[in-house]
Amino acid sequence: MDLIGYENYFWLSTALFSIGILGILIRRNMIILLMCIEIMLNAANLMFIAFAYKWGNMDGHIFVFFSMLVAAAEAAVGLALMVLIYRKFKTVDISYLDKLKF
Amino acid sequence: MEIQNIIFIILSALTLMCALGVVFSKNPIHSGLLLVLTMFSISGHYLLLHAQFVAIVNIIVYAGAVMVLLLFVLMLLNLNKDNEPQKSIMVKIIGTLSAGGIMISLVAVSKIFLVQKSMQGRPIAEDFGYVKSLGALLFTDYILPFELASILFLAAIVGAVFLGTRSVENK
Amino acid sequence: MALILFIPLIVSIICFLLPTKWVKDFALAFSTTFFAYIIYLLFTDFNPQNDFHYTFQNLGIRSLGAQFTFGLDGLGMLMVALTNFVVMYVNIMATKKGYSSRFYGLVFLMQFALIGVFSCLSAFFFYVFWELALIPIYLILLFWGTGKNRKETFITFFVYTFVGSLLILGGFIFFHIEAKMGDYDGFQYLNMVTRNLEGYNALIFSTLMIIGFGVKIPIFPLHSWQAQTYKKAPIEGTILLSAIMLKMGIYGIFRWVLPFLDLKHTIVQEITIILSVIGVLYGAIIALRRNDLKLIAAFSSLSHVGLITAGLLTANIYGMQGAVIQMVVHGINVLGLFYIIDIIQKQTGTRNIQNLGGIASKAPIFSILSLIIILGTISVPLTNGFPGEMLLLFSLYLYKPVLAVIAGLTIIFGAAYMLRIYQLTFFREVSVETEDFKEISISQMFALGFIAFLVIAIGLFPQYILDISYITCTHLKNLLATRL
Amino acid sequence: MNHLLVVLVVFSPLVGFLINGILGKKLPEKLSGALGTLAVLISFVSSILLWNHVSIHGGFETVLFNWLAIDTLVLDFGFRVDALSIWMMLIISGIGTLIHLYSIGYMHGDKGFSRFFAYLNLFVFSMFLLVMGNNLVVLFFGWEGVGLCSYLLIGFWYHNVAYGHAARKAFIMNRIGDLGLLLGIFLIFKVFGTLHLATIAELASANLVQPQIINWITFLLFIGAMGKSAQIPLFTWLPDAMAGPTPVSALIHAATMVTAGIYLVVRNANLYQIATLTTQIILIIGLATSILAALIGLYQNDIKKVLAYSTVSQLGLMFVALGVGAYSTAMFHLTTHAFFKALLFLGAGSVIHAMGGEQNISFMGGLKNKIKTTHITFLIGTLAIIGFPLFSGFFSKDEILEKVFEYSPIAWGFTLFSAALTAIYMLRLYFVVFLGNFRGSETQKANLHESPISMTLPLMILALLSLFGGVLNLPHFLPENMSQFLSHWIASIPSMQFMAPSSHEHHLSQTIIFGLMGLAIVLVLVLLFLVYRFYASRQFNILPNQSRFSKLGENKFFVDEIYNHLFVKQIESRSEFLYKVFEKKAVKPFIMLFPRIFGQLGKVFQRVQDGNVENYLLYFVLGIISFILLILL
Repeated sequence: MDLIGYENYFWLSTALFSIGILGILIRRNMIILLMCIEIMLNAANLMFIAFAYKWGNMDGHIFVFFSMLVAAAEAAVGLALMVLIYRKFKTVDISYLDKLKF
Repeated sequence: MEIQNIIFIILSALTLMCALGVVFSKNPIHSGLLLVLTMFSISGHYLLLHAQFVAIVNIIVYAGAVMVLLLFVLMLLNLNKDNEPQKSIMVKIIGTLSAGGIMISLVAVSKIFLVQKSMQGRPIAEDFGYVKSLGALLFTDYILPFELASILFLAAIVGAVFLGTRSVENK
Repeated sequence: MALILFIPLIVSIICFLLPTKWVKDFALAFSTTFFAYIIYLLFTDFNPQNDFHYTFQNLGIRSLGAQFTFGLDGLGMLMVALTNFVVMYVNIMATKKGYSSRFYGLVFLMQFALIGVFSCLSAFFFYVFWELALIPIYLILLFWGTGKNRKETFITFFVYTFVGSLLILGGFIFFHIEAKMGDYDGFQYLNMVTRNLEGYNALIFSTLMIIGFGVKIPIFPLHSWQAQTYKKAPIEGTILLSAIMLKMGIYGIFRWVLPFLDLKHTIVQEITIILSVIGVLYGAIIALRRNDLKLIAAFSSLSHVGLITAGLLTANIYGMQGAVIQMVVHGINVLGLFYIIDIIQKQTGTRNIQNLGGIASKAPIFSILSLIIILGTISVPLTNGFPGEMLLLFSLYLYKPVLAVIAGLTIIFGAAYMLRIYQLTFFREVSVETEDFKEISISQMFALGFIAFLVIAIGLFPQYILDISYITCTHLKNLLATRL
Repeated sequence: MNHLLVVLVVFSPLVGFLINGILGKKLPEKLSGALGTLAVLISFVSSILLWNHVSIHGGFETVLFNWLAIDTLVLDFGFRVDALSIWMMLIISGIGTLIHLYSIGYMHGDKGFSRFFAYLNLFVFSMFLLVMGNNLVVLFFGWEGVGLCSYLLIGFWYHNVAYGHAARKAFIMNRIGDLGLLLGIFLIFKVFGTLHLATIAELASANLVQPQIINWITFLLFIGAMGKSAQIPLFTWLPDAMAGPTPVSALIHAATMVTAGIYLVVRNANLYQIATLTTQIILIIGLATSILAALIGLYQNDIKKVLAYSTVSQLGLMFVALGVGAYSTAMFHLTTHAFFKALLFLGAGSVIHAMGGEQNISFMGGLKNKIKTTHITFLIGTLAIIGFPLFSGFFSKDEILEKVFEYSPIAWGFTLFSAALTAIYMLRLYFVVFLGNFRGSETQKANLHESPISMTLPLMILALLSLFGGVLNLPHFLPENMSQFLSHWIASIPSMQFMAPSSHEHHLSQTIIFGLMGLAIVLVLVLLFLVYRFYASRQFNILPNQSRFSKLGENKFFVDEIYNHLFVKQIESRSEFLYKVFEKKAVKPFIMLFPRIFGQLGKVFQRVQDGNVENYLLYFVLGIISFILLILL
């Protein structure tokens, strides 16, 4: 029996994704949140690769490639924002960011 | 038991443990470092799945560039265990429940939509996952998204630089 | 004929771009030409025997069944003519007030939307135009309105009509689903009339639609936006609201409610008729004692329109024809009424009839023209108000004699409040405010005289208008007869 | 040719109206008046020509154009000229011409001279529509048209607020009647499927419709007639209508417009023939009106008011005649009344003119020698109205009495009482105004003068008519070719043959008829004597009224006040209530309830939007979960 089937990778990636969500929900440090987002992205990437392997189709790789690009861009802008926020509020605690209301 | 399966189990365990560590570690620095480990183990999975190029890119981009950036920021902001904000226990419980809920629903979805259908895989080609074949795909079928991605990068660079310089001016 | 529809849009854009100096002449010249063109079409090119004219359908979202279908039948053509008439008068009235170019742009945008409403044969785009018509009028009210708390009033108006519109959209979707219209062409009027709903579905549909349209008309308990909005709106806005936007609601009932009525279950119809009749009386009684000319006009409008709605919903041929002619006539008369109010307000600076008086001796021609228009509104025979009111009352009488008696009281009350304002403003001794009242200028005489001419002409020859809408009404009557 | 004549009759006043109305003040006074008079004169001449035609060939119809046609509701703008309408046309145009002529003198120097003639011409035009319309809708055009002209003319001197009120009152009360008429028209169309008068008459004779429905129809039409002819309960506008210039009172509120109700009933006599219940109502209302108005008339001191109440009373008498089914008798009294009441009003106008605008009779007296022509003509009018033997009023009133007696002796008693009251108040008026000493101011005395010829000429013509008008319908005991001309004339309309007098089948014996006539003559003579004695002993002065009853009479039995309290005040307070309380405190809050509910809901859900990103994240995740579950389930 081959464990390296899409099924097992599905469980793995689901678990990773849930861990990412968990992190987002229980942590307040914005940088940790960013990290958790990366975990979730990676869970999705993993799924792509697993299915690409399953179907013998390399389109999935391309998608992962692009999602990495986006993640990189996001990290760059996101971190720049975070530095800015820290300078302004002197904290990275998202519960202080409650100005987003009417 | 084949060697691949053993590697899979070990890697999976490592991935999950590291990911949990990212979430639960008190010190942001530790989180960052554990995330790097997670990335490495995921790259291991990629290798198992014959995605060599992606595995390498993953290490270079994520573990290399992004994570270094993250850690750099962490250290720049001088964040450590002492001033790490904590949530109330209630929020933590709700969060855990929600995350569990997501997991259960995803599992349920997969049980219903994926597993029930018999999915006959296809054998992989000789050059599956090679840089050459990936490149051929990227520069033929996906040339437009590729170019758009470069524009996105440009925008991201401009954005990051702009944000950085504004803050200097403010001071 | 996409020309009729899209020219106002183009003109609207041009108006937005033109400098204020030139825009008013341009607007006036264009709207007069366009009105003349429509009248020319109406009497030469337009053949009332045919079903729909100037149709085209080529654009649209086919997968939604929402095709961009247009066509004008007698009813639509009359309404388009009325729209152009009203817009022309709005431009005439606006000339001396120094409005900026965006006012004219909004007016023509409104015209575009209104023509769209009156010519659209697709429920989907009907709704689009219906909503589009709301935007310019709201902006006109907001930019040029007066009075305290006006923003609140106008937001009330906006919310009211917007909720009404949503109900209409809901009604259309409900119909689409329940009547099992196909995906393709499912929102086409001509396809929709071939189906009908029955039982509760029909009741739900007609309730949704009647409330939706009823807000704009307005039918009795939904009228509370009306008086204050009329009062605080600029007079051009009031005219657009009362002379033409109100007709949108009646037209909506005509085109989108009547053909889908289930004549076996008439409870909604009955309740609406009763409410409308209550509105007739209610508006008239309130108007008896008000002193603000605009308020009186608003409540009289409530009263007149209630009669139209009630007569229309009796769904017999007299009611329909009466409603058509009364829609046109009410448009003309209410326009005339507000024009008079505008002239008085501009010259004296007040709208309170207690402070006015003696205008008849200062401006005899103005007072005679006003008298003709006022006689039209109280539907003295051989003025334009009479044939419509007679037909509507007759249709109500055939429906339920008691209702005709109650609604008929409007004949008495209408005369009472209209003659009251006529007496208090034009008769009596000259007051402080009217001491310097001057006879109206030649151009105003022309403008007002044309309305007075129409009042008499339509009263003498109502058949011309009835002929235009005859086929529409007959079709509708036959359609309803098949449902019984 | 006939078509042209009909057009000429109807539209020459309209042309007069247009010329006078549009050119207005640019015309010199003489020309304006001449034009107005000429317009009506043309109608009169054309009417005479038409009369000639009708008497030879019978009635005819002519249609101008189709006014409105929807399915079976086809309404032509058409005219019907038959014995009945030509009779009315002659009265209208004949008396109209005289009154126009009179107005030239009376309105001399008024600022609104041309406007006055324009309105008068418009009135004549509307009146022609009323009597000549071949269907009920054209009749209704005229019906409302005359109401409108009446409004304009009563409020002619618009500076006066009270006059304006009177005008409005007249119009609104008329409109109450109009509503009844309109509903009657609807019912007729519903029942008969046509509004063509001749067809209705035919169908009605066929007796196909239930009597109850006919009763309804006739009653609704009668409501219209009540409004226009000032019967109880809609009579209070007519005395107030005296605010208008006196020629208006003579033309509109005595001779023509107010008789439109009579015309309407006679025109639909075929329906009223069947409607037994309605005719009884008409009889009762006619009697009550006649007596009440006469009682009020006894105590009025305004010369025009007295005449106004007299008109109401006389109209009541005509309705009594209609109520007993004596249609041609009513038409006869209508005709003679038009003569002598127009005469009286014009005479009163001449008196007022002489007195420089004074209308109160307590300041008059002794005018006998000052204004001779007026005096003589007024005397003839008075004698005619009280039914002095051989004057026109004598014949018409006697015929009514006879017909009523035939119907019911009790009703006859009341009618006789009303006739006696008429004699009393008219004689009182005459004595107080023309006999005794002058009681006005010195300036008035100095300025007393006879009116110009344009005013006295109509007076004289009308006096002649009042004297000899009786020959139109001489009693039936005279040889057949001499008597009952009018009845025969109207009965020449095919559908109205039932009106033909038939002396052979008479229920009453000759003795009773002569007895009744003798009684009436004696009554008039006795009253003449008594009233003369009464006023002669007081130097023809008006007595200060003391008794409680006279207070009632002076205050018109408080009918106006009662109406005011019962209806006007009620509706006005409703209006205030609805606007200030109901509209603002009930309707608006009720509608505003919905926004408020949503507002409150919004406040609840606002807490959710607290701006805290972590909470947003939580909701976001919960949303995803529920969304997935929704798909799954």
